[in-house]
Amino acid sequence: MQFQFESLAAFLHMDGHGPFVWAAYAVTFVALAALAFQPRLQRRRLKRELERQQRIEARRRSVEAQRSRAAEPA
Amino acid sequence: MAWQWFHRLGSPRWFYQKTSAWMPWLALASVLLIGAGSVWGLGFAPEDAKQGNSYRIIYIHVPAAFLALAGYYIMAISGAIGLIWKMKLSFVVMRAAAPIGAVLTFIALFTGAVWGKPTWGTYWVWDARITSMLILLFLYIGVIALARAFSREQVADKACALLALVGTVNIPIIYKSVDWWFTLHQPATIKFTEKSSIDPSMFYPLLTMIIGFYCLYAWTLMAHTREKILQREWRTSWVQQLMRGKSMTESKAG
Amino acid sequence: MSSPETAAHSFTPAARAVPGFMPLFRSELLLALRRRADIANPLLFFVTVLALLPLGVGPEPELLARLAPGMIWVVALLATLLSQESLFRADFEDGSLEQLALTPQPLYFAVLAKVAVHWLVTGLPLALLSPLLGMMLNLPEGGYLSLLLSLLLGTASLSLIGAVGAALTVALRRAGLLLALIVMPLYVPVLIFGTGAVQAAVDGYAYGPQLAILAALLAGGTALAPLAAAGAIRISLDN
Amino acid sequence: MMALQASPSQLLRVRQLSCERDGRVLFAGLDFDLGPGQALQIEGANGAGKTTLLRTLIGSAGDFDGEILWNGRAFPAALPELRAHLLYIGHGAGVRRGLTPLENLAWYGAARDEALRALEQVDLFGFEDSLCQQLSAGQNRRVALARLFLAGAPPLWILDEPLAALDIAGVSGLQGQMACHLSRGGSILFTSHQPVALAGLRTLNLSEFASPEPAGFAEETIDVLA
Repeated sequence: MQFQFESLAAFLHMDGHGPFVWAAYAVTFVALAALAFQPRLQRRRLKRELERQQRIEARRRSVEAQRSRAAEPA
Repeated sequence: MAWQWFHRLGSPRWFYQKTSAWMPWLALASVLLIGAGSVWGLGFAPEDAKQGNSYRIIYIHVPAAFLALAGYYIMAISGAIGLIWKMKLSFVVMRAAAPIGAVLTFIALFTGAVWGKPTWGTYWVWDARITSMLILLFLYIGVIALARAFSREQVADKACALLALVGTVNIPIIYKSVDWWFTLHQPATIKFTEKSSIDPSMFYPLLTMIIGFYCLYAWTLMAHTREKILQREWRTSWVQQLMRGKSMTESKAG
Repeated sequence: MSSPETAAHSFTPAARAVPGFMPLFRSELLLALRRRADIANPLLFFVTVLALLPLGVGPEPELLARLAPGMIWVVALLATLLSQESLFRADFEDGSLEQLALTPQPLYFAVLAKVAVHWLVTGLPLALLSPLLGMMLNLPEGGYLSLLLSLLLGTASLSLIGAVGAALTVALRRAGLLLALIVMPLYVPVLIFGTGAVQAAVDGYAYGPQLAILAALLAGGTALAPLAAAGAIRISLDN
Repeated sequence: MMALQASPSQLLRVRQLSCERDGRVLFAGLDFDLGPGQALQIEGANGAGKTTLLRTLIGSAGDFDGEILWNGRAFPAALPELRAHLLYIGHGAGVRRGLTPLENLAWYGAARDEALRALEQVDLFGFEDSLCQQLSAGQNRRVALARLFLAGAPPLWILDEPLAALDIAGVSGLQGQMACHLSRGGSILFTSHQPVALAGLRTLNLSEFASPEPAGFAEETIDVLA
C-alpha cells in the first residue's frame, strides 16, 4: 500500500476529479464540525440566559424587600 | 433489580454524569478513525478502474448514507421508548437525533450529487438510492418542523415520537416503491454502488470511515442531548450548580 | 323554572354513551353534506390546475398524452391534501373532539368514520371526474379505466395517511403547510403505484399488480392509520 | 336522604396532586374527596390552573404528580372506569356547529322527546331545529348544558364555568337541576366565579395551593453573581 500520486499537485488535481472530491470532503467536514460545535454555542447562550434570569430575580427580591420594609412601620 | 438501572438511566442527571466520562474518549476515537480513514481513502487506496478518482467520495458518502437511515431508526426507537415508558430522557435523545440525522442525510445527498457530475455528467441523478435519500430528508424536516410548531415541550415530544414511528413504518415501503419505480424507468444504467464486489484495498478504508462516523454520531448525539438536558432542567439545583461551577472556575481563570 | 324531578333515575352509562360507528358515520356525512362549499373546493382546484397544464407546457397532443397520467394523479393528490386540514379542525374548536375522546368507545371508529366521509366527499368525486379530465388532456385510449380504479383506491389511502397529519397538527393555528410537509413523503408510495397503474395501462401492459399493491396499501392504511391518528388526537388534546 | 341508584363506592379521591405547565408549577399538594351527593366549587384567580385541574381529572392532561383515585383504583388504570361515569363540559361546549340542538343531543344518545324537554328547560324553546352555527355563543353553551337535564345523565359531573353564559332564570334553573342531581346521589365538581346557592356546597381556592418560588433559585446563587 503506497501513496497513489506522484506529487502533491497530482494529489490535489486527481487527474480532473480533484475539485469534486475536495468539494465533497470540504462540505462534509464543515457540516460535521458545525454539528460538533453547536452544543458549545448553546451552552454559552444558556449561561447568559440564566444570569439574566437571576438578575431579574435579584431585582424582584430587592423590590419586595423594600416594599415589606416600607409597610412595617405603618 | 434489572429494571433498576433502566429507570436510573432515565434520570437526566445520572445520564449527564455518566456521559461526562465517555465523551473525551469517544471524541478521540472518532477524530483518529475519520482522520486515518480519510487519508487512507484519499491518498493510499487505489482509484476505481471505471470511475477514476471521483470514486474516493465513497468514503464519506456511504458512511453518511448509512447513518442517515440508522439515525432515523435511532430517533424513532428513542421516541417509542419515551411514549411507552414515559421517559423524559429518551424524548430528549429523540429531539437531539433529529437535526443530526437531517445533516447527515444532507451530506449523503450533497456528496452523491457531486459524485454524479463526473460519473454521469449531471449533478442531480434520479437514482433510486438518491431519491429515497431525498424523501428521507423530507421525513426528517417534517419531524423537526413539527417539533418547532408546538408551544409545549411535552406535547411536541409525543407528537414527534408518533410521527417518527409512522415514518419508520413507511420507510421500507418508500424504499421498495422507489426501487420499483427506478427499475421501471431506467432499467439499463448501472446500480449506483455495488458494495458487495468492492476490492479489499478499498473496503478497509471504508470500514474505518464507517466506524469513525458511528463514533462521531454517538459523540454528537451525546453532546446535543446533554445540552438539551441542561436547557430543559435549568430550574433544578444541579443544573444551577453546574452552570455556577462553570462560571466560578471561569471567573477564577478569567 | 323547572321543578326538580323526583322520579328515581338510574345512572345507566350506556344510555349516554355516544352511538357506534354507523350513527357516527351518518352524523359526519350529514355535517359534510351541509358544508357544500367544502365539497366543491377540491374539485374546482382539480379542474382549474389541470386546465392550466396545456397553457403551461403547450397543447401538443402527444406531449399531453405523455404527461396526462402523472399530472392527473399529482393534482388529485394535491386536491386531497388541500381538504385534509379541516378534517378535525371544526370538532377540535367546538370541543366535540374532546367529548369523543372521553367516550369509552375507542377513537379508532370516530377517525375511520371521519376519513370515510372525507373520502366520499373528496376522493370519490375526484376519481369520477378524472376520465373527463383525461379526455381534456388527450389521455390515450387504454388508460381511462385504470385511471378511475387507481384513483378510487389511491385517494382512500391518501385520506387515511392525511388523517394522521391532520390529527398531529389539529391543535396548531397555521397548520396547512406543516401538514403538507409531514404527509408528502408518506404519499410517495401511493403516488408511484397509482401513476404506475395508469402508465402500464396506457402502454398496453397489465395493470393488475399495481392495483393489487394500491389495495394492499389501502388495507394496511385502514388498519394502522386510524390508530396513529387516534393517538395523535389524544396528544393534541393535551396541548 | 338515601341515595337511590348511585353505588356508594362512587368516590373521587385526590391526594397530593400537583400540576406543572410550561415549567411553572401551577399548584401542589392538592387534597380533596368528592363522594356521592357532594358538590365542590373550585375558585382561584385566572391562570391558577382551574382548567388544567379539570382536564387532569378527566385524563386529557397527562402529566401530573400525586394520586387520583376513582372507587379506590388509581389513575391511569381507573381512567376508563371514571370516564364511563363522567359528564364533562369544558370551555369548548362540545356542541357541533353544523348540527341542530336536537341532533347534537341525539349525538349524545338522547331520545327525541327527552331532548325536547331538556332544551325547553334551558330556555331554547323554538330553537330546536335551527343550526347551532346560527345560535349565539350563550345559546350554544345552553345546548351543552341541556345534557345535564337528560334523564340518563352520568353520576359524576365535571363542569368548567357552567354558569358563565346564563341569565338569572338560567342560573336558578341550573342550580335546581344540580340540587336534584345531588339528591339523587350524583356528585358535581365545577369552576365558577359567581357564588352558587347549593346546600352543602364546599369551595376550594386553588390559589392557596400555588407553589412557592420554582425550586431552582437557592439563595446563595444570587450572592455569587451579585
